[in-house]
Amino acid sequence: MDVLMIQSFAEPGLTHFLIVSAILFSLGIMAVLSRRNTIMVLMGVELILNSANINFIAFSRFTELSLDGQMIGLFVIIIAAAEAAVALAIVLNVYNRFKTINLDEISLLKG
Amino acid sequence: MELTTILFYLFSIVTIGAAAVMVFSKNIVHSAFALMFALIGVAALYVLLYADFLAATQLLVYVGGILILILFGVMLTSLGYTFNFRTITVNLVPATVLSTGAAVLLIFAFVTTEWKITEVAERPDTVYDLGMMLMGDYILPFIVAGVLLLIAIIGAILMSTRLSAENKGGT
Amino acid sequence: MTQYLLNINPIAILVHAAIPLTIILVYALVAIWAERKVAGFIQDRLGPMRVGGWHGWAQSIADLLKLIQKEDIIPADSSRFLFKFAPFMMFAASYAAFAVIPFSSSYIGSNINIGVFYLLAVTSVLTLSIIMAGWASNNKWSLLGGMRSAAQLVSYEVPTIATVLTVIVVTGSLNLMTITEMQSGNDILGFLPNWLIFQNPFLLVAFVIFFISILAESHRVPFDLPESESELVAGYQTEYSGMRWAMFMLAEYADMLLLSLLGATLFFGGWNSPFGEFMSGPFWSFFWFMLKGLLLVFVMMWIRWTLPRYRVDQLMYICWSILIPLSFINLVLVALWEVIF
Amino acid sequence: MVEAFKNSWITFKSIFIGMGITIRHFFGKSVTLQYPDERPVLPNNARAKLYVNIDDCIGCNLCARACPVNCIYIDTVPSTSDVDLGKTSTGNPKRFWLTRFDIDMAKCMYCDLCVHPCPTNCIYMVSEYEYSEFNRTNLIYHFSNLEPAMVAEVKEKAANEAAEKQRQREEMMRKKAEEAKMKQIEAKKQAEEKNDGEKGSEPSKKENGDS
Repeated sequence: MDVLMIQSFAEPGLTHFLIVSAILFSLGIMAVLSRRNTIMVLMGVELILNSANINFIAFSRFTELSLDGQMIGLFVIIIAAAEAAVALAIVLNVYNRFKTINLDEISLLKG
Repeated sequence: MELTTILFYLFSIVTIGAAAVMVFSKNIVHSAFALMFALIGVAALYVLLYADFLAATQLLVYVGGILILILFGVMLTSLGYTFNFRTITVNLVPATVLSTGAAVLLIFAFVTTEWKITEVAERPDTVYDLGMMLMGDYILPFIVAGVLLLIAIIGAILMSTRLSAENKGGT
Repeated sequence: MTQYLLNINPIAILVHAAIPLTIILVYALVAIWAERKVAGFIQDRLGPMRVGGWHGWAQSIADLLKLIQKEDIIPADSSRFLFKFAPFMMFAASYAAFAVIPFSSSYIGSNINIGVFYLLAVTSVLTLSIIMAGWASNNKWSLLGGMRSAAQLVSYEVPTIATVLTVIVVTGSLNLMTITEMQSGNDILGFLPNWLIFQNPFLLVAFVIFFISILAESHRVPFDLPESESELVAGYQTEYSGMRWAMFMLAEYADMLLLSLLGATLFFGGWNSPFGEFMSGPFWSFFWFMLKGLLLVFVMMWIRWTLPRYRVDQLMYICWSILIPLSFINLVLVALWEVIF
Repeated sequence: MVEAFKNSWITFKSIFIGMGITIRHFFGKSVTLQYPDERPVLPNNARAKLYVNIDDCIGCNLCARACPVNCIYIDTVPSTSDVDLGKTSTGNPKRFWLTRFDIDMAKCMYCDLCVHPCPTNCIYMVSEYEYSEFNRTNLIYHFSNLEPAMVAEVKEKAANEAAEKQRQREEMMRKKAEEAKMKQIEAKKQAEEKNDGEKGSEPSKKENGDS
């Protein structure tokens, strides 16, 4: 068991990358749930997307997924860029109307 | 220990530490800069996973684009002064419980699963293969992603121009 | 990239890291002195003359010694870690990009397949470090300079990448070494070297756009709005002093050299000698490469002392309304030329 | 579209013209003088340090009055009759001892106005421009060549002579007054005699004219 532990420490395999991505994912969840600043929530979402991306690429490196995993990672990055642009435009509009970006205070459906 | 191993642990620690600073920092600009370190660490992890093209894309798009957008958002939406960027934290207990639960569950699942690992040789030319795949199997998602980006750009520009028009009319 | 990490021993990595660093440091000392001399000569003055005998060649060494001794002042209300970290990050961003520059026919730091792309990606970190410095100083001038530079760099990255794409369309490779090797030989009209700028008339237009964009990317006049000393009291550098300020200076000059060398590689044949086989070889190729890069640097200095500074709205107008459409139209035209001929 | 091309053509043309001008200056000769090693030769009428040729000065005070900032201080003492101060090189006779001729170069504004009124051309600017001092009082230049003892002697002499002259004048006045009185008395007597004898007014008129 001990030898196994040391070996598993020594050489980063698939599980290591997956664990890193799991920790990043939970931190992202934490940011999304506990922060009320819209931009902070956006940053949490970026972190979650990144952790998912690590998973895809780790699978593409260590399993038979091969380059398809990297392809999906590429598309995730593209979609994250589009999401960030639109989301920040919305945030700026919201700020212009309500003078706040606290998520609890902008629950009205009608501006 | 091999160099790759040292680099893996180094960059994992940097990534996770920076992400933790991002989540728990009170100052939102500090959070944004911590996110930068996390993103750079993730790019380094991509390199260790033989995804050099993706690592460069990560740097270019996330660090050079999205993060600057976020910083602009922070600067434009915080009232006035440079250091008045504190944000409030709510739901601390449920959020902690939920995220820790998610982390424990995920790690348990990852460790116990028997992955079918096929050790690939190094990939010397991912760019060429990725380009070929983009123009072959993935041509439809590629076009759809292009259209999506176009729509996103037009939408963002429309929203922000309306914003400035309102500003001119309102005040 | 990864192959290199796995197969190379630490000493080799250190040597590979030290060579560009030496070049940058020597270049920065010479370039700061040369900038002052060029400014002096263009204004019918002499520039620094006192330190070190012939034409004050040791002036920047004396300045460096002075800067080392200076007190490192950190503003009371600043964000200490970010304030201290920003100059090093800025230098790291331009230094890391030197890894893929083919300095000579037999030396390149890291011969990776995505060379140009890596270079553009790494230099985009520069913007963030400038915002970091501007915000951490807790000074309105610094913040304004940082935000201006962010807007400027993000905008001008688009025409830069578009013009680099034109070269990639012609050469079909992202590897700077391959791009350079493709330009060897003297075949055009019998005597002209095979440099890309002579190969295709639209690449000349691409080079003009590229040069204007790298002027903006490296904060040179007429696009030096982030640090405009007369309006923003040096922008993001306002609160910096001593060695940290020197790091900014070093990073800026390194960035200038990096982009000039990139221009020399992409359009002027990199380390290829203009006389074909004559004067080629590892050493001479290094000489030609640095000569081309330093000539571009000299043109940048020359422009600095000729043109006035643009306004912010003019800067954005030039980028979004002229350079970006032009560079994309040019990209299509270059592709058409390549298909037809 | 055509307009845009025309504009960009004009822009590029003007940029190249400007760069041509700067490169010409780049290769042109520099105008800098390496000061401590090379010194500029000032032109003839350069305005620099003031100099007074005290031998030619007649103490007329015109320069001091012309000075807009009052930086010239002149004190004069008239010469006594036993000393001949001689003549200036321009032929004007000198009538005053110059006990003080100071110029405060710290105040001087190099307007050149003191030079022109001088009747003997003895105050002028010399082409010397390195006279900075650590102490401001060192910038007050004393041009008078009289020793303090000499000054005292001259002053005493002049005072004595002035007193002498005053006394002589008073003497004269008193003599005149006495004479006048005598005349009056005589006139009165004559008038009385005339009144006694024949009536006439001519002498009294003469008296009035004398006094």
